Amino acid sequence: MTDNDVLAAQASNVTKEYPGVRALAGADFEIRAGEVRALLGRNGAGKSTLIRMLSGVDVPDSGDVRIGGTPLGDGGVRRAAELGVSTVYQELSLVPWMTVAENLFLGAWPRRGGRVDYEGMRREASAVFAELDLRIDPDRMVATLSLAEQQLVEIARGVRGQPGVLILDEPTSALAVNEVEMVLDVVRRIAGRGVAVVYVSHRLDEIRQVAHSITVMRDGRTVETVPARDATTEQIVGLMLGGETSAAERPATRTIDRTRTPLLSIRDLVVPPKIESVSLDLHAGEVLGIGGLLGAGRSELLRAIAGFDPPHSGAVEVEGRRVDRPSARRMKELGVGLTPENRKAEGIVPLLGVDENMVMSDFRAVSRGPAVSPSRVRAAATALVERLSVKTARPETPITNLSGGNQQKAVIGRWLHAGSRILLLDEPTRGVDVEAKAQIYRLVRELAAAGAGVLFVSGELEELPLVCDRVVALHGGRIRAEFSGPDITLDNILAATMAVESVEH
Amino acid sequence: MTTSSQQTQPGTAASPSASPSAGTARRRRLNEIGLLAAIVLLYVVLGSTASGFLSLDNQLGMLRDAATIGIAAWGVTLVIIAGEIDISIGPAVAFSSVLVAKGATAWGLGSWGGIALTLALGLAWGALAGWLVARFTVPSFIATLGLWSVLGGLGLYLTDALPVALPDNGLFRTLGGTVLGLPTSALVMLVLFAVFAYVARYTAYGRSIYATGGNAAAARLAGINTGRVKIALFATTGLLSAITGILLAARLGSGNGGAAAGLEFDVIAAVVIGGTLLAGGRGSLLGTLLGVAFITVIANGLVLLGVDSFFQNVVRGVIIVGAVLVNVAISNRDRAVRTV
Amino acid sequence: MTTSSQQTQPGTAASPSASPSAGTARRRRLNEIGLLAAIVLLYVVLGSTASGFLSLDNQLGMLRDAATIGIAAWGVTLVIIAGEIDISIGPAVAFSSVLVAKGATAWGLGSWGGIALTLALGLAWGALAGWLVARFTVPSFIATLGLWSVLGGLGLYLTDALPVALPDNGLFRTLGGTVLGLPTSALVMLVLFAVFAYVARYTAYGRSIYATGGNAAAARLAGINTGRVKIALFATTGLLSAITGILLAARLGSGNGGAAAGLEFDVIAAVVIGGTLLAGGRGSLLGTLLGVAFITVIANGLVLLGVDSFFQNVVRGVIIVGAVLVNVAISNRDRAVRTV
Amino acid sequence: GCGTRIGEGGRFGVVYMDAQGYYAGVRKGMQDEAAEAGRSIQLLELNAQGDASRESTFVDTVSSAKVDALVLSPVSETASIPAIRLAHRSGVPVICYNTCIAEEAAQEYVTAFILGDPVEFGRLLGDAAADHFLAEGITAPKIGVVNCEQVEVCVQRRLGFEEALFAKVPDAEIVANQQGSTIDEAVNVAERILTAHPDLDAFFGQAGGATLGAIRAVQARNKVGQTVVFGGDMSTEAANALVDHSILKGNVDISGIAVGRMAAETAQRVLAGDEPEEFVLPAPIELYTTPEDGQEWLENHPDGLP
Ligand SMILES: Nc1ncnc2c1ncn2[C@@H]1O[C@H](COP(=O)(O)OP(=O)(O)OP(=O)(O)O)[C@@H](O)[C@H]1O
Ligand SMILES: Nc1ncnc2c1ncn2[C@@H]1O[C@H](COP(=O)(O)OP(=O)(O)OP(=O)(O)O)[C@@H](O)[C@H]1O
Ligand SMILES: [Mg+2]
Ligand SMILES: [Mg+2]
Repeated sequence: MTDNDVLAAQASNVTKEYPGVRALAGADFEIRAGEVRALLGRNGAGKSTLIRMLSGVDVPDSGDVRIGGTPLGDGGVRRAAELGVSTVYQELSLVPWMTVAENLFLGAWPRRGGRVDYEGMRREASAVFAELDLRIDPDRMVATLSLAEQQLVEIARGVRGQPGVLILDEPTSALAVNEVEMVLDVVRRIAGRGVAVVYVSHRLDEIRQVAHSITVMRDGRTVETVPARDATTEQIVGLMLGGETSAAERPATRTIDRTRTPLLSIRDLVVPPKIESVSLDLHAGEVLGIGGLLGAGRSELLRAIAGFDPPHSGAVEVEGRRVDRPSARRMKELGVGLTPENRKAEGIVPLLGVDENMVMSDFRAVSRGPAVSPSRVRAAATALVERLSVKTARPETPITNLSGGNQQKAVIGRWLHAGSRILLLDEPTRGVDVEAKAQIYRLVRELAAAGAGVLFVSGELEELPLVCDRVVALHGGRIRAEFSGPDITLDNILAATMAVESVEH
Repeated sequence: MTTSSQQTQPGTAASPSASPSAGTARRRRLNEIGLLAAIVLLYVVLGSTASGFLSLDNQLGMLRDAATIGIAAWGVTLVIIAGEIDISIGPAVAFSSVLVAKGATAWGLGSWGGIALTLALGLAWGALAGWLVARFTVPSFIATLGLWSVLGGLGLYLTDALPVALPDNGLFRTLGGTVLGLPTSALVMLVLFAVFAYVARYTAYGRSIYATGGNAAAARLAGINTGRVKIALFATTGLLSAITGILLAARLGSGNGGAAAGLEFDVIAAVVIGGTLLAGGRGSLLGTLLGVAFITVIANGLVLLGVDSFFQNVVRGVIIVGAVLVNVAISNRDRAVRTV
Repeated sequence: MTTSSQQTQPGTAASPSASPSAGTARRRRLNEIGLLAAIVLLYVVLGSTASGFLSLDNQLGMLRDAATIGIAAWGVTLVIIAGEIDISIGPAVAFSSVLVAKGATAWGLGSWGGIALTLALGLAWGALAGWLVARFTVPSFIATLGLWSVLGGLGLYLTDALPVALPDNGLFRTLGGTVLGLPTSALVMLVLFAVFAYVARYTAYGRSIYATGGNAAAARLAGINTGRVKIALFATTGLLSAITGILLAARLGSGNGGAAAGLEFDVIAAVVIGGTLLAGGRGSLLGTLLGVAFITVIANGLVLLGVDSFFQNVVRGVIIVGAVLVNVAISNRDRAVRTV
Repeated sequence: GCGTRIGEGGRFGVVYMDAQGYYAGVRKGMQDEAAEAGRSIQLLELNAQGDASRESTFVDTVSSAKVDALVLSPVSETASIPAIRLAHRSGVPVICYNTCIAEEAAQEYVTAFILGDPVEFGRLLGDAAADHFLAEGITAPKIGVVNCEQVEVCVQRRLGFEEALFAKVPDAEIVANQQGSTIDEAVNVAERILTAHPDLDAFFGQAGGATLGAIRAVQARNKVGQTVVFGGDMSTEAANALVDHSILKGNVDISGIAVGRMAAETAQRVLAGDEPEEFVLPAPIELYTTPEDGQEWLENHPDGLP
């Protein structure tokens, strides 16, 4: 165990440039053993880049990285690991067709007599899980785990090697409240053992729960480090934005005409295995939040409504007319648009420009006769970029050059282009920074005000009150409760999604 | 407001100052310009060293050779852009040449009937392969390997490896000969090039192909029927193979089950040399056109220089890998996408 | 506490009740059991319809035939598991047979010298291809297509397509003959199978291959040198091609630049029929062993049943696609990951 | 009946060297002969497509299945020896046609060799070509060869051709010799030869594909009347060209059907214990030069099998 006065990890005046982007511009960072340090900053502030430097994935252009006093040099991941750095990266990095145990020891499989020792590996894996109080069968294929379980396996892997520095890059962005609790618990325990923990997250309240201090990054620099306990939201957001504030506020309550035929009506929809029976109405001008634990089946519900997973039974009605066999194509024609929860894997088309990414939902609208007209594409894209305030140099810039929040706006723009009036937004703010989140809330409210109906799904239940007119809680495949107006509080939603008994009668 | 925050945001969107899309386009053009330069260089070198290279006859002959690769290459370009592959071209062309000859003679359909039958069947087996790929997620390498084996076997089986004579009439003479002094097959190639370049660039279908190859899941969620796109793509290459087979039969005066052996590799090489990503999502027909020209000129030059016909394969292998290396180098420099 | 929260947690961790890992293993075994059943069925059918099929000689002959596909297939299985492909096997085998013959005779290295030279060069060109793939991200299809063309051309060029006689000595007679009543090549195949099965399952290198194919980025972050893994893999298939070439030369008494044409497709077909995912990350050597057996038995049966040799290609194409269809169906049912 | 397995009524293993129509004639000859002899013989066939390893696999299989005879056109003089030795040692009588293995080994393992002598083949054609040039008054003809010299017989065909030609027309010159064994290859090669030598007087096509390819190239390049073709292997197309007589002036053929008949007959004699005394059984070599020859061939071969 390291002495409390020794710096567990240190980066001084580190710079890093990627083609066309200055990701780090002289960042300084220090962390001591036993400390939990949160790293905060907007999308693209350089958090992940700094972490890549600390864990040896990339070498800085200039500056110095030391682990436990020893310079890392260009020793790479292996050297960093030897020095006791263990990292859980932002993107899931498990091998799907290997067992949990093998993933836990990826690249460092225990050997006996020269051969991989599966028995020992299984034993050690069980021990690690037992210690973290996790119940995951080490023999399961990772591909059969839920996203949350996969994330927990990754964290277990990070903890396994008795690291001196544990780095967690947004470990909770895919997790629901109770699982977040498990992660925070693990972090506290690890820190208690004297491990230095670097914790990246966009969720302020969980940072307050677990971190000792917060380092804010902006434009590739570390701006300031403040004690976590005293930091106010305004202060932190101010540091992140460099002066301006744009914290999201509770929207003004609007009256929604519920006497008219709803835009979308779901009756007794059954989508095995998760959705047992769901009915709901979505009116024009309404933002309807769907609360639920991770794995409650909200994504499945949205996909079924959009026609991607055919429901087992039940009815879908659009503006009062029943849709007999909802196919993806039919639902799109009826004005339903779904933005997926996994933006990178299912949302954007990386090699294409922002313009193409938006107009791909409807080429006819930008065609002249049979031909797609470049000038119309440009016009349509420019209009959307303006309407959504997508921050991009030009409409034809490759979408991968945009920050996560702006990519998300472009994906939403895709459905505005198609003229969709019923928007199904699945985790539209996942992995998006505070400011971009506020912009997305505002955008959603504006779209609703313009007559659209929005189903809004988020794992961060605390954002539902900020954007929804009404919230239903999904649990056990059914809608268990409904809240509107001032009743939309985190406590209420949480209670409905977790403590089943209290709601059911 | 967003406007103000836009000014403050640094790295991501605003700063890659020299507009990145312009950069991409420039780099992509770099690849095409490089290829063009290489072709010009080949012309200069071969023109001064290989006797007869610059003669009109030889130039027209090269155009005709190019057609054999090119027509199928237009379709395969789109297939590869969509993230798939088609290795069935050679046997499909040979089998088509047999079909048209048999149809026009032994099966008594007449010349037009034989042609129609061949085109229809080409479309059909292509669509079948596409259906296996789209509906059952059979890897396209395997689906078209199956076609490769089946069509190659059928072409020889139906004919006992004997050439099947075509009727000697004006239609086939025209198809195998020239129109306005240009080889008919070259004309067909150029017309189809225009059609495919237009389709790829200016139709919803063409744009859907790029989206499908770039990210199939996203394309599907955006309402693009990627399954139908794939079926259409493979049906198209089936049709193009049939066209190539008909033109080849007309040129040879007979259908031959063993013809066009290894053509699939030339076609894929031309497409990839032309800068189309084997992983899908990116590529252009202009690039493929240059790739076809490059391969044709080299093949022609090697023969005229009297290079041993076996050694030509060695040269060709080195050139394919070399050209792709250059492409990879160019497009790697261009990539801002992260790897981790 | 975590314990309590875990109890309240519904779907994710606890509920997929009938342990899915058991399910996966069972399904994977299903594929292998299916293949085994198919082979047994073939034996019953052919044993009762094709005279001579069950004779000891024929069984030993099949073992020897299997070796030609099998030895290379072990290496290609690992290459495909790592997410790459190698289509150079056929020409590489032919060229190796030429090398060993030339080395042992014309180049005066003696029999052992010729063998050593061939093995060393096989390793070298494989490593070269692997280096292009690992270092320059040339797609492996292209890198090995280049090898295919270069080695195929060289083999014929060096020999003018004429066979190069091997010295007629005990060493080559043994290699081309039998040891303890079993064909030597079959023995080599079986020994190598044991080695490869062990390496794949029980060595860090073997597990690194699965990790590389399953998620290359993750493997790299875990400190696995995926570049080195790939170079080693292609070097291995180069070596295995060389071994196959030497055994083939010993069997034919000469090196032949045109031998083993199309072998690469048989090898890939065997691997894929054996259940290895063409997309990488998943597969087993046992599956490949069964795939090799399946293909060999069918080829043998078709001959003994007197099926036209061209038509055999048709049958084979249908069977490859059919087998892969079944595999895809089995593993799709099993997949928890959605494809959208 | 149900009880008998396929092939129990007697069977031959047959190897065709590559994918040429000639071998379809051989098969027909064998089947005709067997049918006339009142036997239903099953043929286990392989088209080796020029690949010695494929041939070896097949010969192993049929040897261990103990076919009644192996009738083959070996892919190679040397590379085919081990397979044939195995067949011989397995007690399967081996009969070569068209090609065979090296002399010494052949004497040991092969019962009979049905051969249309390739040198003679070339000589006949060279002679016909020489006569043509002399009749046309061309004393120094330029000749392009489209070859199939990846097989050894083709080399011998050229040697015979040159021998006969130079004997009568000493100033003749072979200006190009390139490989083009399949018709599509051959057209390309022939066209390129015409590009390099626009004043070419004649093509010598060493086999069927080469000959037809050369004819098409002359047509495509509008050299009809200037460049003529002498070639090998009859087919419906070649016969038609001969009838037309504007390009193809002479064609030499060893009838596949005749060879097949001889092979089947020899095999049955061997099985009956009546081994032929001569090792080499000469197959008839036919020279066709006139339109009438072509017409006659067409009438005798309505199904086009040579
Ligand atoms: N490998 C790379 N190639 C090119 N640009 C990169 C690469 N990695 C990061 N960048 C760029 O560097 C900048 C900083 O990115 P980084 O991932 O560190 O941000 P972050 O603070 O982690 O953001 P987020 O909150 O979205 O995870 C961004 O503009 C990003 O696009
Ligand atoms: N084994 C897996 N492999 C890949 N992705 C998975 C896997 N399991 C879950 N996911 C992804 O993670 C998401 C969340 O997982 P889960 O199935 O638990 O939630 P869900 O049913 O979508 O519920 P909700 O949307 O309410 O969180 C899924 O929608 C899916 O996209
Ligand atoms: Mg990050
Ligand atoms: Mg979800």
